[in-house]
Amino acid sequence: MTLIHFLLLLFLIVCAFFVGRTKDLLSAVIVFSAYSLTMALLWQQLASPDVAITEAAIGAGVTTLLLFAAISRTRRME
Amino acid sequence: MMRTALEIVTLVVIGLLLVLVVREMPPFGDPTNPVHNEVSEFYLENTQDETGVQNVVAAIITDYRGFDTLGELTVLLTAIAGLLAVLRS
Amino acid sequence: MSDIIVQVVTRMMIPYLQLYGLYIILFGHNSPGGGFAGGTVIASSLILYVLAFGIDNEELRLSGSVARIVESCGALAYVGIGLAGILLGANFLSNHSAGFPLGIPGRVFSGGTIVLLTVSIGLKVASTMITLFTNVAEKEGEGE
Amino acid sequence: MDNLFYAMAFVIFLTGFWIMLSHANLIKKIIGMNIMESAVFLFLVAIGYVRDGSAPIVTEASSAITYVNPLPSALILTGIVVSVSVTAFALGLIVRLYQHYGTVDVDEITRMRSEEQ
Amino acid sequence: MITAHIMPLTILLPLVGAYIILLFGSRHKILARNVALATAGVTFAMVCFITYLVSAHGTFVYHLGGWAPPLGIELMADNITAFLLVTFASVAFIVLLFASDVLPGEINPKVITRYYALYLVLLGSLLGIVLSNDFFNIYVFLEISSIAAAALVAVNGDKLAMEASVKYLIMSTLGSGTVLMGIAGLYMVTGYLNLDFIASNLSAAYAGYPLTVLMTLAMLVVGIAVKAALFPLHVWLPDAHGAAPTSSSAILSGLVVKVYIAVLLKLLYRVFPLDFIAALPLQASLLVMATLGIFVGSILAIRQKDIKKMLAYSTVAQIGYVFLGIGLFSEKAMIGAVLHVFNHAVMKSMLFLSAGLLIKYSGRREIADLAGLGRTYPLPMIAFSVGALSMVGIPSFSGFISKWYLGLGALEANQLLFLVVLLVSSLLNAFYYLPIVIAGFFKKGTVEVEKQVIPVGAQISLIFLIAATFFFGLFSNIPVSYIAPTIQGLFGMFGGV
Repeated sequence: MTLIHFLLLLFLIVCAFFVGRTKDLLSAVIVFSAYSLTMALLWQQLASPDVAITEAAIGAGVTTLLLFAAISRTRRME
Repeated sequence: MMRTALEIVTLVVIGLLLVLVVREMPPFGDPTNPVHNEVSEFYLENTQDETGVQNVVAAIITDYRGFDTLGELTVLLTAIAGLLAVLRS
Repeated sequence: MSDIIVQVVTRMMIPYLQLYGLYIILFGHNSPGGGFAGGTVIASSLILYVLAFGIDNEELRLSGSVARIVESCGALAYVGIGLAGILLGANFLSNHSAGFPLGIPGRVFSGGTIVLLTVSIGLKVASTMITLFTNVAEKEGEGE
Repeated sequence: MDNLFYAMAFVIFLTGFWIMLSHANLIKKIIGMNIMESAVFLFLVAIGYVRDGSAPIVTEASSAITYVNPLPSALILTGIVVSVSVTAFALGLIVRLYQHYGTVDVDEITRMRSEEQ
Repeated sequence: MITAHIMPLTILLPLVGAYIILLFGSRHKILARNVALATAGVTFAMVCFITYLVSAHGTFVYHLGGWAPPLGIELMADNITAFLLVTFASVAFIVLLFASDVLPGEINPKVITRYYALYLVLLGSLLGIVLSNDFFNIYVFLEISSIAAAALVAVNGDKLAMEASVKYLIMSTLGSGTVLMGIAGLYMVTGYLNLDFIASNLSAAYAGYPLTVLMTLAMLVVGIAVKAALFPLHVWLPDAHGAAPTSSSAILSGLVVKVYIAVLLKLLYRVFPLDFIAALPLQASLLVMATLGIFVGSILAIRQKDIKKMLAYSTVAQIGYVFLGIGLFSEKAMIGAVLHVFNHAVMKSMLFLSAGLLIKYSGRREIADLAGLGRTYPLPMIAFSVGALSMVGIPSFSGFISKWYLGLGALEANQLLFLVVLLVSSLLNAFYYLPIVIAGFFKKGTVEVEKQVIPVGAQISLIFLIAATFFFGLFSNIPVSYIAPTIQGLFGMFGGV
């Protein structure tokens, strides 16, 4: 486990906590998107490029878009 | 307030238990771990000869474990059918 | 939702996005990628189009049935390729043991059924993702 | 202390679990679910990792290079797609619930339902 | 050719049927209905053929893609598997027969084709879970089954049903996330995903990583218990099963909950060595939870006014019986548990279907309003009564047999306390089932009901279920002699407990 792994993991944990604490769903989704991209980076660091590409496209792309769409049709604040 | 405290206590207890577990897990990144057994070696050594592709992960998802992928396509199809059924009703 | 700059840029970007998605699908067996990632990239190019030009577009009303047929056909093609293994005398989803030619590793058309399966996955995933998005985002739950 | 990696993956898993259980907002629950599942996937990738290993793309037949274990990657590809399907279906349901109740909060929905009865 | 490839084809057939239905879209209702009935029927026939093959040639396996186990996915059928397969395919077919006649009046016509497709996908995934011998493959099918089941609950767009469905989906995703973590742990310490290979490497792994193995076992059991609604993790079940359309309730209560028990059976009896589990507090906690589930489920069922909610709470109690049978770890109790999976599937689907018919024709969901309906609608009320008597455990009904074996198992394991549990819970069952039966036939109705014609398909399916209850109550030696050798083998392998 190298320093970059540690930093990325730390960022992931911070993102996850922020999602848990914030009242604003929109910012939660944006942070979740950052979380997914960081996850993709981490997987790239762990030598799994296939998973990284898929996570970047599906986790950071489609899931975020779906969440945005759902929030735009419901309410923004918790 | 009571509930939050209870949740935090539960999570911390689970977390402490997990710390114990994690301490004895196979070391991270060690090439002698149980997972790096003959199965992964077989995949890495024989994929080119047996399936004719270079990306071993692609060979696993579409050939060695192709049935999982069929299940996965079914998951997508189910999600769509369920979503449309719910939204159109 | 009808910003002219967004529309022009989108129109310029979509072909490249789709090309990239196709690349990921077709070279998925020799480099990182594969049907899921490629299909999603293609879908996201179409989602971009939807976002830039609005969802009430008449063309998208039509695409519902097309997406439905592509989805089912993607899954049916996957099963069909699997059944071809049985018909050729091997087990379900067999590749080399059913006698499919493997080709030279590294080429686009290598790996027997793997390319076909990847393409069918890609088609299926692309159509599914676009349908999921348009349905979650659509303002009125009507149409068909 | 190399296993700190696993420990941190578990921390993310528990955070997702906590978000899912403690928040009444359904969309928040769904985000928590995604965080939890990706923590599981992170754990799986970490299992398959080998120090200084390279990506499992075999271009030549020499066994001099160490590769990471390809099997967890293949499993996770499946898992990611499963999790996005569940997310999409759940969001569709939530949107419909909002049309009926005007809220996506489980507690409020329960209260409204008990008032109706 | 069919014989060799029967196992993958059995799983594929319902899935392909669903793909075809979705391909044609929501306008072709008749086509969808016919395709669904034909696929479910043929699936049932193929499952019967598998049962025959297993009894003739013993356990057999299939390697998908031609890759032998540690590399590829393996399907496996032994006697218990075949018995569970018959359970799932037959009940699913009968419920579908019922649904094909009753659905058009019950749910929105726009979604009927999708309902059939989801139903078939659910059937395929159930068969896949039972047949698969690969842990990750089981996980994939588990996810398919939970999405399809949640969709079947919410399909009508009814707001109560949708709320229940969201809760169900979230709980079951929580469960499957935990299960996946457990699978990852097992993979981590053994290096395999195939059940047999995990089993043979587990004792070595336990020597090296005892805590990890324990954590894995705990995660798997908790995850499965959430999905199988073991007390106290059952909170999602009554809402979901009570609010769903009739045929969905029948299949969810009858089959979907059971399939997770099938996974638990595989886990506890095939993967983890029996002496290993016997050394853990797992057995005691399973028994305690099962007992509490039986009592709490029954008591809550007594308090319900809504008939479907009552049946749903009764499912919580009945799941307790099956867990009791698994937790006793004795041969007879195990036979009782497996039999109860089948008997409860038949009884509960019959109860839900007949209750659904009564609700449909009387327009009332309250238990009190069902009085006197036996005179206007004899067949549904008779079916309900047969199911109720079988639930209570009257001899000559099939429910008696499984309780009998559970009781014998309790004796065999020297746990006489659980005999008392069985007796008291039967009394509790009688307490909430029998008044409905008596009121249904002998009391004067509170609401005036016009007599309507019950569709033929619905009648046929109810008659089949009634016949099955009597048949397996009177000729119980047929299923017992089919599954007993395998169970004896399981216990013999580990030298008994």
